Amino acid sequence: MHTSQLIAEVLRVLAAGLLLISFAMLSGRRTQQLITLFAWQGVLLFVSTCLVAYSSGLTEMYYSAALTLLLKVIALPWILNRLIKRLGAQWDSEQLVNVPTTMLAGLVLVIFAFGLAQPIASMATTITRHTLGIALAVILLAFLMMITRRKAVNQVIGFLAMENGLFLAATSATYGMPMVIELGIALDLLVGVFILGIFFFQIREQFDSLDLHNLESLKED
Amino acid sequence: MRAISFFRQFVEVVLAIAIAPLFAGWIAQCRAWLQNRSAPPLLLPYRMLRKLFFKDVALATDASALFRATPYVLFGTMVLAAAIIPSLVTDLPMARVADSIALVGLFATARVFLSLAAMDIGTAFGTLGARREMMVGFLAEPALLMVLFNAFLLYGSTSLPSLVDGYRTHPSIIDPSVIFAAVAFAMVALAENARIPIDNPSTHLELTMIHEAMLLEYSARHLALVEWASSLKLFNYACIGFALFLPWGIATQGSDGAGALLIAIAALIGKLVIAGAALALIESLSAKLRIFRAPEYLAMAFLLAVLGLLVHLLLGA
Amino acid sequence: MLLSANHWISGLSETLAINDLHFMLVIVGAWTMLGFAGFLRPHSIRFVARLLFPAGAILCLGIAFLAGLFLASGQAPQFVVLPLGLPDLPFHIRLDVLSGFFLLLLGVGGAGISTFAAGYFRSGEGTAPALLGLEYHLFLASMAVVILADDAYLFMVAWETMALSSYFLVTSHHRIPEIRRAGFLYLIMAHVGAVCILLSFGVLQGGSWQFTFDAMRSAHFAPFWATTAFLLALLGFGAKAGLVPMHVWLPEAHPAAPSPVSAMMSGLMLKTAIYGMLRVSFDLLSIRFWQWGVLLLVLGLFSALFGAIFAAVQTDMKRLLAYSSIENIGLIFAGIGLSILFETSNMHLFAALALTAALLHSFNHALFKSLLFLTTGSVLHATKQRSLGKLGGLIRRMPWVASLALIGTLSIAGLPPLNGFVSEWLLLQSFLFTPQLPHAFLNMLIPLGAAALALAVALSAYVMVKFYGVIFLGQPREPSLVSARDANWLERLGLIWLAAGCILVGALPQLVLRAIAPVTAKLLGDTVKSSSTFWSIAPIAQEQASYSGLILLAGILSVVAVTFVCVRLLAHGRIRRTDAWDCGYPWQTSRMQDTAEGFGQPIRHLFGTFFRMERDMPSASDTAPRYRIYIEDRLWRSVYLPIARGVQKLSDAIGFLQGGRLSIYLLYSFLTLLALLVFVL
Amino acid sequence: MEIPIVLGLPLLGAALLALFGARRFAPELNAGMSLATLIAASLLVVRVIRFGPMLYGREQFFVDPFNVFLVALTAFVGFTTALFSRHYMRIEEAHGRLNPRRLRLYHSIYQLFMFAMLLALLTNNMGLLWVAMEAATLSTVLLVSLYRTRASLEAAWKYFILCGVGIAQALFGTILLYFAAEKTLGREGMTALLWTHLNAVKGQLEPRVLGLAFVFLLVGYGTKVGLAPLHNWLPDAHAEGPTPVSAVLSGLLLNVALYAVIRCKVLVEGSIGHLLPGRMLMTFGLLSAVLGAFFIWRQRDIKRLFGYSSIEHMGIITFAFGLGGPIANFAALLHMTVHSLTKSAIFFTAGHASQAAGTQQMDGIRGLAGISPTIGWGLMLGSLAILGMPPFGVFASEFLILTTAMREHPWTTPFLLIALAVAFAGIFSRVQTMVFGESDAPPLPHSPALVPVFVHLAMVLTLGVYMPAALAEWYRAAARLIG
Repeated sequence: MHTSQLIAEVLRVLAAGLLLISFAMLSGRRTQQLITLFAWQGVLLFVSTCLVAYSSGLTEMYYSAALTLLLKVIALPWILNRLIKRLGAQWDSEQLVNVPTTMLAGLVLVIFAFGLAQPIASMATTITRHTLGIALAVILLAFLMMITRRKAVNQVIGFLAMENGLFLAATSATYGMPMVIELGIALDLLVGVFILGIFFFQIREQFDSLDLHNLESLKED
Repeated sequence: MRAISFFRQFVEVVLAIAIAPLFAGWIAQCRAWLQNRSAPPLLLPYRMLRKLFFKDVALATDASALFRATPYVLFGTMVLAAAIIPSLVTDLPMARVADSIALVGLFATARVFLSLAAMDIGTAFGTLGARREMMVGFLAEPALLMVLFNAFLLYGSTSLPSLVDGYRTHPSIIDPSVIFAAVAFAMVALAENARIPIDNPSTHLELTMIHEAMLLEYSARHLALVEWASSLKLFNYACIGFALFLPWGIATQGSDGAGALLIAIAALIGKLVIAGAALALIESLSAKLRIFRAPEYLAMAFLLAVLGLLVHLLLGA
Repeated sequence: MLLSANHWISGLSETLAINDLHFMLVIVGAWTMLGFAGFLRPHSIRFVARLLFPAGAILCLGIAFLAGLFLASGQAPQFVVLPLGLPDLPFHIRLDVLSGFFLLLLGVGGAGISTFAAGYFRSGEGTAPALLGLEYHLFLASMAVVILADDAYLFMVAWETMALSSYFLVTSHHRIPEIRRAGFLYLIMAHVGAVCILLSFGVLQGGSWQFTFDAMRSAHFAPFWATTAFLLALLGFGAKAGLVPMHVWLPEAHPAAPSPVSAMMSGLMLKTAIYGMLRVSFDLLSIRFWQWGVLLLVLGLFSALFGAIFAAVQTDMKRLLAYSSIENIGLIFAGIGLSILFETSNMHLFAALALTAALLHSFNHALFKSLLFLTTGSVLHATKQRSLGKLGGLIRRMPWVASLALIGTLSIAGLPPLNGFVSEWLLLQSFLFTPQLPHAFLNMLIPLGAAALALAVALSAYVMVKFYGVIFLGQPREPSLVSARDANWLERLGLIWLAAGCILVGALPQLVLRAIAPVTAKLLGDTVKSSSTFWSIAPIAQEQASYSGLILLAGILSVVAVTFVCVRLLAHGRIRRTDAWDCGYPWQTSRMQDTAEGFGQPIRHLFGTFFRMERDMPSASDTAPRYRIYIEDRLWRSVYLPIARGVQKLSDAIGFLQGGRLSIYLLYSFLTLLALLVFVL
Repeated sequence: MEIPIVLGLPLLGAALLALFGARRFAPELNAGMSLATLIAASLLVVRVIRFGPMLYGREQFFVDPFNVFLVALTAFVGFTTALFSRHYMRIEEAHGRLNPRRLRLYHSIYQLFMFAMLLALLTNNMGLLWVAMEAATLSTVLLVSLYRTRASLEAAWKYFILCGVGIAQALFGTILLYFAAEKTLGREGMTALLWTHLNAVKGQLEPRVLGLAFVFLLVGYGTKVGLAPLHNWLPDAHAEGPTPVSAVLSGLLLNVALYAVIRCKVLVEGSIGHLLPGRMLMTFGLLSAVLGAFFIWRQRDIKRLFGYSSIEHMGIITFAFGLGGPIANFAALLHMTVHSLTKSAIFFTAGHASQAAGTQQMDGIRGLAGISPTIGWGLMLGSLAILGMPPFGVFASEFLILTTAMREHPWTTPFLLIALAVAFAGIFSRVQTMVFGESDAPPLPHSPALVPVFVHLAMVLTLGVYMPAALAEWYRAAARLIG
């Protein structure tokens, strides 16, 4: 049982890493950098999923780990990078709220998330149960990031980060969802990103910018 | 219902029709005396009527049937009113047909018809008179009703004869509310019969007159009927007053026979003489109000009457 | 003849095992059929108006006849359950004495109005004939169903259908913006009122799916809930009846509608509100607290005064009548309130007296108000004028309408021996014979109420003299009026029917009182004694008060006749036509007559506090001096505009929620999420 | 056997239309496929009526009284909308707002959308339900942005982000649900996400987890229902998308989302009791109804107006579900039906009205009754129906809801009263001026295809005065199911 202890330690570290990356994204300035961070999140997820799979001995977890690797580490970052290169949007990125405030809010959120997840985590039998709080925190942080960003691309990245959080939650709470669901989710995600791609270009050709304040004309006046 | 009561009813009505102009004449005479003018003869009203009846009617070109029917309606309603009011006797068959609320209704009918007739020709003064008449009416009528209510609350009936009977059978001590009622009634009576301070029967100064303004277009027999009707109205009011406040001498249910009737007639004439003099006195002493003041005067009467009711409920009951 | 008919009906009923109610449902169905039949030839006014409307009138007579039979025969209530409506809540229909009386009213009034309408509607006016016919007959049918309904759902359905059909009738000239506005105001008030009634039923319901009136009767409520239900019902039905302060729609909608519709709304539809109020407060909620009575009494009397005062200053003939409707509704509500007051202090006889007065007045109002609205319709058609300032002298151009309108005028003014007087007489009686009520201040209230009542009645006489005098008497105020033509024969027939009703009920009120007696007997367990003789009524006791319209009428007529004959015999009948004298003023123009504004002047002078007035006075040097005055209801500014503004403000205020910024939207959902999480934490 | 057909036909249609969507017969093909789906659905209904609830495909799919009538409704409105769009989209193309490529996209996505919704309704698997909802979102995003105008892109973008994020919350909720279920049901056989199984064991599920899960599910799916304050995407999407899309959004998608919420509520209630979820739904419902009403008051764009009206009505339905109990649930289900029928009909007429007037701004629309009686009266009757005027069915449900609310939670009735009154004033004043009055617009060159409108309204009318026994039975059974 020594190894499992070790694995649990590692998993916790990885989870902490994920949280760290989320904070980095929250404060991150450049789109390019955000995408890189997102890719790293994917990597961490992949590793932790593999470990969970190993320790729990569930083969299907390997599949979902592979799926993560394909989708979140390779495919999506690649697509996004091409996108922003094509759109020339890799540099600009600024926030609505200044960084320290965001950080502070993020901190509060993390505490809240832990408090929320504590009782549930205690019920979980999985080796990774303590990371449930972190997963929730990642989700909420991604949410916060989406709120504070003004660029369409960055919002999308936030959205994807949220998916990461969900995935983490799934693995940590319940060794992942049934395979069918995993596939469905992945498919939806992929389609979503494609649609986003299409969107970006349309938005660009309509508004010749991805700045969201162009998208504020529909309102009650 | 016995034949005798129908007979008395008949006597009463005929008497009313007969002596109403005389009453008017008497008041005119008293006024003349009080204003030390030389008085017109007492029977002048009758002569006037006779003269008018035999003149030709000069009718406005576009006078409608309503205009021509009105004098008869006026006269009819007043005669009916006279039949309801116990001026001589109390067992009146007609009193069962219409109680005193209906009596007020009859007066209202007369007023409405007169006003409509006044508007019919479409002259400036006719319409003006009609408006003022209705204005007086819509305040005087409720006041009169309230006065009557007061009596009703005392004797628990809306038919005047049974009021009188009730009073005669157990002459209660004067109820405090009666005083209010009496004052209110006097005010209403003055207003309703186009007397000073509301109106001046003997003026033809157009801008101040009410009643006369409505009669401007009437002539000959129509005028005669209208005048007769208005004198009947005055007489009726007087009799209502007697019935409500000094019902002595009126022949009540039990007492039939010629004697009672004669006493009643005598009493009535006596009361009329006094009332006429009093009326003349009031008229001579008071000045005519501006037409805008009239509503206030009437509102006062109305309030007094209502006050009487409240007083009755507070103290009486 | 009536007896034979009765036998025939009863025989038929026994053979077919059907009763009056079935016949009535057939009639309701037939109305609907008539309505749709119009679409066979949608644009032919001859087919729709001249054929279908008279048929509808005959059906009205039928339903009145059936209701009369039912009331006369004193049968037990009759039930029918239709396989329609919601599951577990089929349409319950019930005919009892209360509904019987109101159906009688509906039939009698509707017959006259439909006959008139047959002659009234011209082609090329507003809505297509077929649509008009459909709306009209649906309106009739829905009113009948409202009265017959025996469960909350059917009642509400019929109630709203009534509102809807009448709305479309009101807006049949929808190209005029004012009419659209009036219709909108009407419908929104009706809808809010309906929701209030619905909520009242929600309180009254007997439990799950228990929406039948029987279930409500048997249910028990705490005083608080009973009062809540009562107040909600008062709100709802008061809004429909035009009780102040829920009256604002009425003077807008009635004038906007075509005259037969105004007649129908004012004469009949308002009565369904009375019916509803009685049904809920007397039948379902078997009255509980004297406070309800006081509330109704005060509201009613205030409405009466309010209506009369505003009617007196109107310059539009239909608005004037609309306000007079408010007044009459006020009187009816006062009667109901008085009845509740007495009933709760265990004076059943007086309660019955007051209720009788209220019901009789409803009946009379149905007659004379419809009559007057219809005459305004004829005037409108003949002159294209609604403003009193442009009318006058029509008695010479339209003798029929004028003479029939005179009857209506006299009876609405409450003059003996017509019907208006009888109901007001009864109402005064019930005020008058108030014995000592348990509560001291109620005793004070009663005389004040009587005073207000008397004032309102006297004012209505004033109003009606203005109405009749300005429209029909005097000189025509516009040259165009000379070409005015009298009503056609169908219109006359309708008017005659209603006018005859006014005279008949005035002369022989006991005809209606007999129909009312079972109602009061059922609701209050006591009835007024209509006296032994058929010609006179003595509600309490012969020696206390009695009245005989018949003899009074005969008396007046005979005295008039005798006088006439005497004058003709003793004197002569010579007449010389000349110009009007008028104190010898040389020029008589129609502008010299008193105008409607002028006639209202004393009232404005007296009750100035009630109005918001804006005058523009002509200056002395005006070449064409015009005096204009705008009268406005204070309540409108003090109650309704603030509400509208409040809603406007709120909806402006919440605009920021939809600010267009995605981040903010995300923030909303984020905060919602957090809030809910905290909530479950 | 019907289930795969019901699901397969739209997929097939999507594929075919992806190929032939640009052809002239594409609209007919679209309508045809929808008709086929409708027929299949009605067969399914017949089967369910005969043999009662059924499971299919290793329990992955199931039909019970609750979803069967929604399936029928979805297929029906899908079909009528396809009929309507046949004509409408041709006119749009004639006006040059669309080109054949877009039409191809439109047609195939339309079928895909139908498939997604039917899948969401028919699946027994909460995870699959989530996937279907996400798919529905993605497809409608493309439909909303069909015109490629700035406004439509913006609307679609907001729709995508908001609902995407919402859906993500729902996924977390689903995960929590699975987490709770897995304890009692275990991982084997993937039964832990099957609603039927969950429903069977809902008593034993861990309350705290389910409470948490319900919050996420409610926020997630509630966003798609358009509950305030999660509603912001709804008016934009309704106003900027093509009219048929607005019709199916209001008429179907909101219903399906609400269906998902209620499915979850049933499970959660079994574990943590009625109080908490009930109160949450009631609060959301009241808030949406009132906010929706006040937003209605201030609208200028006809489709936005009715979009907000959808928010209001969804609020009322949610409130009714929150009340719970046989009557309120019955009323809520009835209201779902009549609302989707009426609202889609209204959008049809509104679309034609704005085509006739050449603008969606209500100030520009006048005297429709004069231009084209069918449009005018269709709009008038539709609005009266949606405003709860009897004898339309909306009144029936509102009657039951209000009376029940009055009986069980009297404090809520003032809010409902305000909401109804304000909405009435807001909508009717606009509709009146649009339908009545003079108009300077020329009479329509093409006669509007409004058969669907009057079919819908006729059905709503019938539901108001007469409800077929079978339908009532469904409603009752469904109401019992929801508890």
